[in-house]
Amino acid sequence: MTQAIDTSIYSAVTSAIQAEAQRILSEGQVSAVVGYAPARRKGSAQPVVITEASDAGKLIFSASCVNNLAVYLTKAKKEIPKNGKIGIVVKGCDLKALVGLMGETQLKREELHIIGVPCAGVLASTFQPDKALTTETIAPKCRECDAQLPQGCDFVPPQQPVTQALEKKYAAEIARLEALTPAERWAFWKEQFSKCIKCYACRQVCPFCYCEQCLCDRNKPQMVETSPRPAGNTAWHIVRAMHLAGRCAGCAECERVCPMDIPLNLLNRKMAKELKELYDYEAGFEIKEKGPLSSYDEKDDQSFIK
Amino acid sequence: MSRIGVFVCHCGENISRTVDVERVAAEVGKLPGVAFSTDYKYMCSDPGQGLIKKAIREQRISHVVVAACSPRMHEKTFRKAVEAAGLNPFLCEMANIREHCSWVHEDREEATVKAIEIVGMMVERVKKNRVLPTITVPVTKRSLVIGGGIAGIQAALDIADAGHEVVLVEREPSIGGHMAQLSETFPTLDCSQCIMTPKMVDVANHPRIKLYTYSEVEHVEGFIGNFQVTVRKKARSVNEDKCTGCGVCMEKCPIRKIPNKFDCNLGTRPAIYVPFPQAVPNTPVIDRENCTKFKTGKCGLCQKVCGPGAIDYEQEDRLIVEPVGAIVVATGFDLYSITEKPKGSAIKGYGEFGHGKIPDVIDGLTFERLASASGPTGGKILRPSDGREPKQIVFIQCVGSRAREKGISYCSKICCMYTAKHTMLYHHKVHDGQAYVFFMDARTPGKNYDEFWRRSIEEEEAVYIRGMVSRLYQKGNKIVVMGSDIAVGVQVEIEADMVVLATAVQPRIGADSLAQKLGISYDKYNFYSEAHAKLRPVECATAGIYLAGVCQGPKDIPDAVSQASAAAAKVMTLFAKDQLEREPIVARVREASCVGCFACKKVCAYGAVEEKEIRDRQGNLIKVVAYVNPGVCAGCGTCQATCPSKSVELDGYTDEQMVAMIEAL
Amino acid sequence: MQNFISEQNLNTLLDKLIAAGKRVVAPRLTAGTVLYEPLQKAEQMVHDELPRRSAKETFFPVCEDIMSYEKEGQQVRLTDIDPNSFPETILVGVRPCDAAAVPVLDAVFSWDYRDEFFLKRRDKTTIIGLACTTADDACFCTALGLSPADPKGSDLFLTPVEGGGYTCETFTEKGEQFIASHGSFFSGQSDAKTLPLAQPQTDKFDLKKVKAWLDEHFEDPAWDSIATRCVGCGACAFVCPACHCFDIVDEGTEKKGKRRKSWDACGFWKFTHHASGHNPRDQQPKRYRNRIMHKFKYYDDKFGQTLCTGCGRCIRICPVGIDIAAIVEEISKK
Amino acid sequence: MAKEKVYMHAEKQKHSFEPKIIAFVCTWCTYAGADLAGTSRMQYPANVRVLKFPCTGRIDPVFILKAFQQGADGVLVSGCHPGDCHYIAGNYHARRRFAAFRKLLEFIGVDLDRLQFSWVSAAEGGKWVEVVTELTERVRAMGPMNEFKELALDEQWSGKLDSPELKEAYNAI
Repeated sequence: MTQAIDTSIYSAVTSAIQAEAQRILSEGQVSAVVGYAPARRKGSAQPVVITEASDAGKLIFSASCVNNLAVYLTKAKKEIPKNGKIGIVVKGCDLKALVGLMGETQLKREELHIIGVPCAGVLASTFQPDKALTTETIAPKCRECDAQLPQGCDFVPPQQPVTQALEKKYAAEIARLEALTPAERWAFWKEQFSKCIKCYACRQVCPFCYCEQCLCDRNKPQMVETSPRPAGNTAWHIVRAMHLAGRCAGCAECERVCPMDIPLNLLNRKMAKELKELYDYEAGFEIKEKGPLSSYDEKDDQSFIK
Repeated sequence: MSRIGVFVCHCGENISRTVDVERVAAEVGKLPGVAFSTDYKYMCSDPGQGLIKKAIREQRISHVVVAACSPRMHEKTFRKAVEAAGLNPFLCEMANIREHCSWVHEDREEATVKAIEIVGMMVERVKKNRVLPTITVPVTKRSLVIGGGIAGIQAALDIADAGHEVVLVEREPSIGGHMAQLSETFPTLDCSQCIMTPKMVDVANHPRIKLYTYSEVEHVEGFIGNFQVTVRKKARSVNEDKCTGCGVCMEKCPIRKIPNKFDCNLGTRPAIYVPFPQAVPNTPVIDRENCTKFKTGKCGLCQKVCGPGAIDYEQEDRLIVEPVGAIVVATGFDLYSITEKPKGSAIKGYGEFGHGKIPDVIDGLTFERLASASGPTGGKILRPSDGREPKQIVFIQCVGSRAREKGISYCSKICCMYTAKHTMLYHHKVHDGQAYVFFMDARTPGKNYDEFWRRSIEEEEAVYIRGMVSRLYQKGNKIVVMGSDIAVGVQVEIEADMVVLATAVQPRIGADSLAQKLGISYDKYNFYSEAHAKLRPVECATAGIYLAGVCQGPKDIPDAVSQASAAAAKVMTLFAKDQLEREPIVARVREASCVGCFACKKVCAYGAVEEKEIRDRQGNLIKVVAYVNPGVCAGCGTCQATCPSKSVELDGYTDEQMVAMIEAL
Repeated sequence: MQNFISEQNLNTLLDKLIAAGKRVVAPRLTAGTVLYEPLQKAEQMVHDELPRRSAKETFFPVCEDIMSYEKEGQQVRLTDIDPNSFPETILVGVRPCDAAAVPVLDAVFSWDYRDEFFLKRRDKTTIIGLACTTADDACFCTALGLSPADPKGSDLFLTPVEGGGYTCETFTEKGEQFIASHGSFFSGQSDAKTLPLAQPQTDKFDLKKVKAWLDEHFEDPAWDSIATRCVGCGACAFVCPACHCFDIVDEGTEKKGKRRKSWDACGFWKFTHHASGHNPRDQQPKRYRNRIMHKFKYYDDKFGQTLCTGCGRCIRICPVGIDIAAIVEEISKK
Repeated sequence: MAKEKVYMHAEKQKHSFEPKIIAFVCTWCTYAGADLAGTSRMQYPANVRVLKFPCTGRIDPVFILKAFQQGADGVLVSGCHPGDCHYIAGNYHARRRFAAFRKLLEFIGVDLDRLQFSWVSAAEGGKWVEVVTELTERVRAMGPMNEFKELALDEQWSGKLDSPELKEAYNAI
């Protein structure tokens, strides 16, 4: 049964974000604030970079503030002026990505002013941004969120999100696929990957795809076929999932932005699940110097090795 | 366009018996890029190699594939041949059609088809091979030796005698280490000081040894052949250039009751002191913690009595940078103290033996000081508590060692022998005394070692009891030792006057932090790890750093000296050439696409990856990228497989080469 | 006058065409997403949803082979693709915004170089348009002078009527021929009223004014504020009915492989990346500027048309909410 | 005993399908182990093609993917036993990497019976023979790995060609 999700705190959160942005910009603590602003379509929001305190009133937080803004701070995005400290508005899931980027020496904590958002959830898709947030329209990642209140930020509005336990869709879907035969799983992914048109939206929004030259854009040697055909598409998504294994923080932006509705986050969640089981690793709010695939333990499982 | 030459070997009949070599040569000759292909009876023979050289010259061959045995057998042979003909040796590859084909298959057709495919793979690979110039690294022919015990002294003397400068750094005010504390040494019972002090003097007088005592290694940068070592020379408060070592300052110092660490706190020393009379250098140091001048600002007596005016209260620590090409680590050991648990130690104490509580329960090193002619008792075995001669003495072996449940599972190796020695020294000095030894096993491999041990029982009348001591307590003037004799199966109780514990040998406290400065690895006990337990026992995995003595694992004096000389030999091998040459199979970073995530650095076991700043012409920092030091890189390629953007490539095993092989299938 | 077809007749006709070996392409559900794809059965056709990708791939495939090569010894064997082998296709249920883009594509693919791959496929395709009954606030065809009932680009155009079925108009010889060959499925005039059509809200843009501003403002701070947020994916170009840039790559091994032509997008960093390493469009706003310039200025300069039909797809799918309608409206007000 | 006999005196059997097996091995342990199998004249199926790497740490998961795409029916990755790595820890890193990668492939629908990992030391010629023989026989029984091959021929609908000649030319590739 569809139930509404309580997002009543978002207007108070919006005011708090505006006040904080106004303060840090006017006090000269930061050179810019990356946040969300409303756009033309009803209920819509889009990423915005403000550099003037007088623009702080443009910032909002709503259920259509889906983007993980961490992507704007990575090397792959050179457009944001990175002079001095930058303010950024993050949900708990986005903050995990920031933390991951710090562990990979892409960001320095002292160069950020992090405005954390108490979050009750956001929309799964913004094709229709004016939809109300309900148990139907909420993003699947929010159904299994453990980070409604970001920790370790410079500022978090005091509001407490009202949350309710929802069925974990990724876990259920992973379990469903795991129960299939390899041939059935292959058929499932083949159909999904065949839709892919290699628009690379998944890569471009991913905070961890910060490589200035993607391995898959290489042609000497060509590790992955670039043309949008089933073979190259499959290779691309396998390689991407592997590169994100142990790094992905679970913002699920890849899946949200996929114009072909490929359930990409399933791959990332599956890998996260395996790495949790194998090496007790999970993305979180604590900066870790080494990820599970850049470290080892002499006693690691090797039951699969003859 | 490459002009590849393929040379198929019959290996007598080893290959041609199962593989149709003529057909292999003919089929491979049709592959795109192959300009010449032939077969020959013995390709590795002189005429065979001549065939290759001739083809390179006459057929303008640009790349070579030799289809023969395993590259582990003859890769070097053929690469040399190719080089002799003017090609870069790394443009030659071997296709293994013997070990991996003709010898393991019987069906001629199958084996021939497989051989053609194997050669085809190598043809595609060699097309992508690049000219790799030999890597040369300049070598600074000076060495650093850390630790002035017998191992460090030996290594320093050997290297210096070979004509190279040595910087010897010792933490204590004098070199000598533990060996200087010993009385007599097994298995010959020669006086330790008699054989040690001349070597110490040699060090002091050696024109090529620069000695820093009362100094520590602060910081190490660089790599094999090119280290920059920062040494902290602690303030001695005595000007070494002016001091003549007359000793008047020590005589006049009013503070006299400071326990002497060199004598295991059995004797005392003044606040300005040399640790022992034969110290090298014979320059005192002021113990600022105990000196009245430093504590209250008054006194200053030593300065007043010092003729040459060497006393300098204002002296400060100095940091000195020494460029060196190699480092020998010889930091030695500490005895596991069962009274004072070292900070952070995972080892559980042995409270039951009363060490630290019962004054006449002492460790082996303390016994050495008691037995030493230069010790606090002048060589008489006397009880620390009342100065009486002990008539019944109990030695307990394996205290700490080989006790997994207490945290140390290794054998300390020297205790069996020194305990045997102690029983002898005791017997020599206390003729009417009786020595008992509780032991688990006697481990006496070594030249004249077992004979020595037997002598302690057979001639020197020590009573060996196989079993453990369960309890020990003070009863009036005596120490009651209760244990079991498992050989006979009875409980034993001895009323002893003194108990000597053979406590475990362990690495110096702080060995781990030095290892981190050096970038070398260490085990869970903090013993430094050698590069290979059997075949590279004196080298660290980090190139240019070598190990000597107990810092690598428990050993006795001859072993420590042997390892020190071996380490010195390794250093001399390194110094034999002006340039360090190495196989150019090393990783290289493509700075243009490196995003500086340093995943490579995280997985590099050799510390070969450094951070490099890229700046524009105005000097503004553009980005920080990885840099692989070719002098340090071992060429495993783990970095490349880890790099998300494939911005680091292992020469000789590039993605292009490996993918070309896969695509040839 | 045969200008009506019932829903049932349409389905029967399509099934008959499919059975006859014709390729019938229409909106249908594929792995959870509505796309223009070949039907196996007429009933698969989805009538009330704008497909996620446009209909352009019928003539301009996502990826197609244009040649294959094989090396044998020192010889190389090349095999060309024969454009005559392209299948005859009925593209049905095409939205006006998708159909209107077809003449726009025709212009560029037959201009200085006649692209046989596009033109042959185009030639072999009959386009049956379908009027829209729904629209959302991303739709803006009306702002560009088109409408939910605009037959531009269609050979045949269907408009749904009350009580089911469609009125049908022909606009080309191909359309007339189609009715002539399948006359039995069509009937005479019905008096049924057409269903209420969709009414996108946006007012008509003053495209002259937009172009005039673009003519003068290649360099302008506005580009930064418009597109700093752009993350540089190709989603907008790939769902666009009018974008037509493509890349040609050789894929395969040393021994054999293919030359392939596939969609490309000006949003990609790689799009203008030179072999030297230099990139004239080194920042994302410059790349996005090209998208707007191409659509509302360059294409107009060359072909007198706008390279946008207002389908709103790029607005809906943009990961960072870039709204081309809002941008053009803003420019028109400058 | 019986097992060894099979390897040493393998009766020549003709099979309708001979799988293509690609082995990625490290040079110090497994390559040397395979050499030892040769010098000991052990016999094993001729299906395996060996690619030598300095260390298992160098083996990129993409190579495994590439091998399947290039038509491998089975893939073997083999290196030094834990603790024996010539490069200290390359095999430890590889172990984690492949533990993760095989889970990913399994999730995508690759039958893991086609992907074998092993530690074969320079002294284990016999183990090399055992590993290669077992994998070859298992994969032979499974039949060809068609998934990637079919995928390589698959096209988006709009790029598909129907002419029989072209199809034939295509299938040949």
